[in-house]
Amino acid sequence: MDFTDTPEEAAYREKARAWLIANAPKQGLKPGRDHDGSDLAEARAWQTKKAAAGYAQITWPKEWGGPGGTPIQSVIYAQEEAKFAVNSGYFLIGLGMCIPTVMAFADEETKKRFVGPALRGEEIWCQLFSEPSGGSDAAAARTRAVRDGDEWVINGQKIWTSGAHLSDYGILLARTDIDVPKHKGMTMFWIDMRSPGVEIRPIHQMSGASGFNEVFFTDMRIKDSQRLGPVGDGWKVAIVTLMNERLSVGDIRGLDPAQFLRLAREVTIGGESAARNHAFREKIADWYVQFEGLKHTRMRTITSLSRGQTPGPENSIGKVVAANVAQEMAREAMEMLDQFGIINDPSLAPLAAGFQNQVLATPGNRIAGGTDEIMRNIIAERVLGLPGDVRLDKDVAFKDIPSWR
Amino acid sequence: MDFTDTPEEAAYREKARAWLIANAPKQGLKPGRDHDGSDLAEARAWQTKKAAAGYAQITWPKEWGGPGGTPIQSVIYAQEEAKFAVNSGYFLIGLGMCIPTVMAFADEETKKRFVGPALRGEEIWCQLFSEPSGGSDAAAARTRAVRDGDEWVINGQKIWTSGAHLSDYGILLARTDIDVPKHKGMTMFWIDMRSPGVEIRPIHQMSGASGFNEVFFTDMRIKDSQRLGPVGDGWKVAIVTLMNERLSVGDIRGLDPAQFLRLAREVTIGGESAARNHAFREKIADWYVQFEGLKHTRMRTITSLSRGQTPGPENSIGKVVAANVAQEMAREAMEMLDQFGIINDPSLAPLAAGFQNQVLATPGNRIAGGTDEIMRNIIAERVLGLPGDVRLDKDVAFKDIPSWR
Amino acid sequence: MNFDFSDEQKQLKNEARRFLQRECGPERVRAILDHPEKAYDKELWTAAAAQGWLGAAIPEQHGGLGLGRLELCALAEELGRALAPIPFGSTIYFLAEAILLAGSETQRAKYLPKIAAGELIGALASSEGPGEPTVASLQASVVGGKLTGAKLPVTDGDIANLAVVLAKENGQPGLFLVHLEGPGVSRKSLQTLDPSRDVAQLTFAGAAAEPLGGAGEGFELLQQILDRAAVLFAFEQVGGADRCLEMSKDYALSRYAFGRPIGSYQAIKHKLADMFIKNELARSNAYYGAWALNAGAPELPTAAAAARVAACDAYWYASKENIQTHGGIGFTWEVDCQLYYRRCRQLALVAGAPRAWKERLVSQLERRNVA
Amino acid sequence: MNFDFSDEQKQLKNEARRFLQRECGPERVRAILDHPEKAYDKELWTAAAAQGWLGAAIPEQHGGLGLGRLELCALAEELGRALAPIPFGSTIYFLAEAILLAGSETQRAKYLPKIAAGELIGALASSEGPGEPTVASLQASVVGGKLTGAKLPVTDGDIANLAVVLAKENGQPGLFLVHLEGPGVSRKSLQTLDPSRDVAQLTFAGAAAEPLGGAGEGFELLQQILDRAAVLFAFEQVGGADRCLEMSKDYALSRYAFGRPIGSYQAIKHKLADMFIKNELARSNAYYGAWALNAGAPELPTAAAAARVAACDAYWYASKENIQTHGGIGFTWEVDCQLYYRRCRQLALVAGAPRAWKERLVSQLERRNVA
Repeated sequence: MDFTDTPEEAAYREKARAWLIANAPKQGLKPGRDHDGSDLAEARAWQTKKAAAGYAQITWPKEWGGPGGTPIQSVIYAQEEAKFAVNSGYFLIGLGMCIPTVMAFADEETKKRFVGPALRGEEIWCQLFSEPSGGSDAAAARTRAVRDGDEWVINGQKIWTSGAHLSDYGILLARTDIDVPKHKGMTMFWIDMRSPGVEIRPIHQMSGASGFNEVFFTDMRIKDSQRLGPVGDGWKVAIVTLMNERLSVGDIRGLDPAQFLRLAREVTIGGESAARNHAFREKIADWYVQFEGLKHTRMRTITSLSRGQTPGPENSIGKVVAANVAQEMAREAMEMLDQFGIINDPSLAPLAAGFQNQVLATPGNRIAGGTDEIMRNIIAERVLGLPGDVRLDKDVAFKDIPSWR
Repeated sequence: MDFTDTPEEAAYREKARAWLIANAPKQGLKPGRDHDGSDLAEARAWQTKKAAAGYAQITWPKEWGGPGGTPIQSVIYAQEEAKFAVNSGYFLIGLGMCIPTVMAFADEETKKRFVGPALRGEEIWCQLFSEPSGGSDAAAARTRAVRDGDEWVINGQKIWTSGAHLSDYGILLARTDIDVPKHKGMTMFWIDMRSPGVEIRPIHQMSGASGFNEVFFTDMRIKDSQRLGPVGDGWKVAIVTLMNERLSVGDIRGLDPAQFLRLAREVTIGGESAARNHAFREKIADWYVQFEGLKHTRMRTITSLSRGQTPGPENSIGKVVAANVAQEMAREAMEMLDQFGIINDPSLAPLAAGFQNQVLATPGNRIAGGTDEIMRNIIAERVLGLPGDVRLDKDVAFKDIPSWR
Repeated sequence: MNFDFSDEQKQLKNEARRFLQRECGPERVRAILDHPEKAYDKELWTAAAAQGWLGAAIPEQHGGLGLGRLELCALAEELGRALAPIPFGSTIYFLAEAILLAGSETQRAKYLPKIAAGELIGALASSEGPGEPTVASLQASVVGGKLTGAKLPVTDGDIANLAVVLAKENGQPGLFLVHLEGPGVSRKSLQTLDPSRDVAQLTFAGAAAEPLGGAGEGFELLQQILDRAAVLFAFEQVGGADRCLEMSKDYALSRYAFGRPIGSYQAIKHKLADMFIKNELARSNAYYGAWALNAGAPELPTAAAAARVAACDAYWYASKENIQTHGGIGFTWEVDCQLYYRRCRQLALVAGAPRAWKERLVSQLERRNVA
Repeated sequence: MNFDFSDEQKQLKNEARRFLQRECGPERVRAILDHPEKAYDKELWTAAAAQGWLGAAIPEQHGGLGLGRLELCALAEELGRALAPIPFGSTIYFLAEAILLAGSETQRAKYLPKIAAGELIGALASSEGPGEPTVASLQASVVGGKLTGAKLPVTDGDIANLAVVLAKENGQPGLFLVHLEGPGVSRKSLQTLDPSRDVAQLTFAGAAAEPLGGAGEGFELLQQILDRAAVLFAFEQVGGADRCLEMSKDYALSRYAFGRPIGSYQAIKHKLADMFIKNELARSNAYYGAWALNAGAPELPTAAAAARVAACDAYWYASKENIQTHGGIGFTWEVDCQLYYRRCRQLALVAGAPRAWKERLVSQLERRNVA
């Protein structure tokens, strides 16, 4: 057990740092970037540079344009890059989920066509799984794909498609048979987001952000060669995609307990610094321990990866813990300020209203990418081996499953 | 809305108080009585006295030996009695649940035989519903009652029977038909706990107490006239019993937040009184608000009762809240004392080790009389009208329902 | 003993609910939320005055209906449930209560009839920045009847005519009534987490200030006003929290996942049961506060603190878990969950953060323990 | 970077688990719990010495195996999992660590071999009553090499041969080694919430005391010993908490209600998921603490505090919800749930309550922030 770099790791870190200093833009991007597209050109340029230097998708083999590095190198680079004001967020879904799915299920020609441009940030991908009537139930897709000769005709609607408005391509889970049980009647395709028959509408979130979209399909026609995997095997393909999601080790976003402590030192309660108040101090300790626990849990996962083991869904704990702690911490920070806490003008509120914005953003963090409840189900079923819920929709033809009252 | 007595209520309170001063024993019983039977003789004498003076079962009509009083009078008397060291606990289950069931389903002769002696504390009753394989599922009773002419032969086992070792009679839920679905094959009886074929074994609890029992039946024979309600209607009768349980408005037992505050004033942390520590102060406030909320919720229930309305299962919130707060409060109190908190010798530990004992007792409070989980189910289903759980045991013959892996 | 509203009070409440269902749907709240230039719903404010709500607890001799505080509590619950975007709390719980508590006979006669008629909007200006104001931190000061200083945030500060201001005079903290339309007053709108309610910064540069209550009593009177307001706001919070539970329940019954309603899953059932538990605890504490407020009982400080702490906790849980129960759709701008989440934050801070009330509650318990 | 035990360490751990499954089943724990006259399991203690566990982290020159602290952490997890009723923590985490930290070469040479051989049982005597000892509250004192005062509670105080005692000398707090079998020492067993472990009051009336470490360094050294012990106890706690989760899972899979396993209900599934979450957070914090301890890193005070806070929280949740998952049967004397619940309480207090560690953790963060 060693939380410090080996000599080889230290050397890699030094090399990466030197490269970043030489190449990362000097001017910082705005903090709390919300992937609104305003910095897309810079982000693309940065991704191209990274790919050329062998710092994009560090664990990918040389064959696919990566440097064939180790998971630990990937972590080291990420730690160092985080100190610079660059944004790689636009490419996460494409490189972390869509392209690995393409790599696993497309023909050689298709792979050759798409892997490179995605790696270099030239093309952005999105993942079209969720639907309005589905919610936590991704297998409830109702978007229909009907075969017409060598083509498929797509009609339906997707929702919560992150980055659809900026994407060039997407992978689409569609229903190709409604007379078999739900998990058996789906097929996966890749699509061109600029095809006729695709309409993208941004979703206005309560936090003000709008990175998610609704995507409508009206008689969109695609070739059968765009199919990923056999007809009817869409759910199996989707599981591969979602497994890749779980492997991508994300960072905790938002303010941390140390920043709460910093705020407390600036606020006076009853003539005394809020940082002296033991009620806050106990909470800071509780939150810190949870954040640290998550950080070290991710490190344990990376150790597994670097030993060639497949990490389990243990990583599911990250989102549940981080989102809930972030929400409670933000509420406490607001309330520490007393009446003043309601102000979210960044020029007036401490930390540029960071905690106030976090109050508004965290309800979404507890939902997007799997609700708290679904994450606990996953832990209970896949980690602990407890039985699945009683399913009334398993052996029924899809068309006979009730969806709304 | 008025939280003070009306003139009539004040007069009743005055009368009750005067009677209590004149009649309640001068010597206090030991605190934290655990119904171990050691004070049973005194308790019986007290119950007899109460019944004669019209202070037992105050809302019962004169016909059944009560004074025909109001629910509010009942509360007033209970408030005043609580200031004296008397114990009415032995008779709660009999008078609150069993006798009302007898009143509702037995013939006139049986009612006449049992109501008076129970009221006067001469006879104690217990309720024989739970079984080892049943747990939260009271309708899973496996104890068999097989008809033999004008008699029934009982074989099986009950568990968690509160006070069985001190009881003269009991009401017994038994399975009379295993070929119909579980809710339809049961029948209710009253039984003499001293019949041949009844064996009672106390259950040793982790807290050291043993007020619960296992009760074994081996070829116990009872008369068909001991049947309460029709054959096969046992579950309907049981629901009446359990409804009466819900109506009996219980008090929160154990130490309260004010006592925690008192303890904090005696303990010094880092040179300062623990009572000055804001972490404790916030928690005390949180607990106090919950205890007060429960107290006033009970008062709202009593107001409903006194207006002739049937209070709903809202009272189910009481046990969940009180047991969980009591457990956390006890843990905090232990930890306030630092290393010393582990000592539970009543001559050394503050408040006669009250909080340490509460750490040991509260896990039971969260289970007995319905687990936290069952209480939340009850609230969700009966108060909020949410759907019941998916039931795999509803339309299946009882004998075909799996019970253990 | 009687722990419920009377039939007449319930009838008033039911009428208010029906009225607000008609006149104050979510679209009316959104009309303020989505338009920063609109500070409140004027039409609804006029209607509330016409209903007699503004004068409900104002004595008949001063143009009110002379009902009790219980009636005001009943109305508050409905206003909270409907998220009414009007300066009701600022005007009634703060200004009217301050005048009833500390005003001279002249001040009562001068201001109360106007309040009852809907001609006067009030505000409470105590805060001057992050954290609670204290004797040591208080900067606003009155010299020769003229007020100087800045107050922020002031709820309804953009639209109020008359503010209760905490300021020092001769080094002594006092309360003052200040006409905000007079000279020496400037206002600046502030951006907050709940744009369906108005908040401003008030800057005073020699504004005329008339004393309200005795010199040096500023913090004591302020606390008494907050005690009263805490109970009334608690009813608004209970009303909002109950509406969140209803929304969650309705959604959980109609939304299906994996072939059955999400309300049939224990994760959702128990979440809603916990909402119910917290709401009931908040309601019961609020009732006790209402009694203490109405009866002028010495238990008011404790009862008000308990009512506020329980109400803040319940509304927070209900409004955030209401979003969670709705899933992704609950997080969109178009769905009403956000309106309650925002208002929950506004109500938790407008009369001081719950943290401060917990401290006050325990102080009261200590006093009682000693006595 | 490497955030896991090595294969050799895992092998040691697996062997320890198999050994303890054989030699330390619940019946061995109950043999102590049910018999107040028995303070510990002597046979197991001898066996632990024979396995080399007592000397695992003691240098070879002093009769130990000279392994690192990581090996000790691996053993601690298994001992905690098995609820081993032996004075391992008192002897190894407290006494041996104290001597390794502050002992002179003579003291090391004199005591460490005996500890490794299982000939010496240790104890830490710092507490003198409710609350944490402070410079101001400390009463025990040493004059002319003789100790006077009372210490309670002292874990393993009935059976220890050598205690590390916090006392004042010339008004300066220091640590002292005191032979408990010498004159001037009396012991009295104390009744505690976890009778499977021994606790006593020690009264000293002129007992011989030899200084351990420098004069005036008592509290500083005590805190360093506690930092080390906190990490090791955290592994015992993680071991116990994980066993609780396993018990709950096994029961939830085999127990049926309403025709299906209780583990198929979300109320139970999510409870067990929460146990898993807390246990993983505790384990990850403990690993970081183990690294800091083993590497002698300056992060140890923060890492130890985080490990202890997370471990106390996880074990409390796991041990209480394990009872809850079992329902009524889990609350009986015969079922083993209670053993973990009691031990959870013992471990949460033996090295100081988590509350104090939270304070220490935040103090460390403040120091880091300033630096």
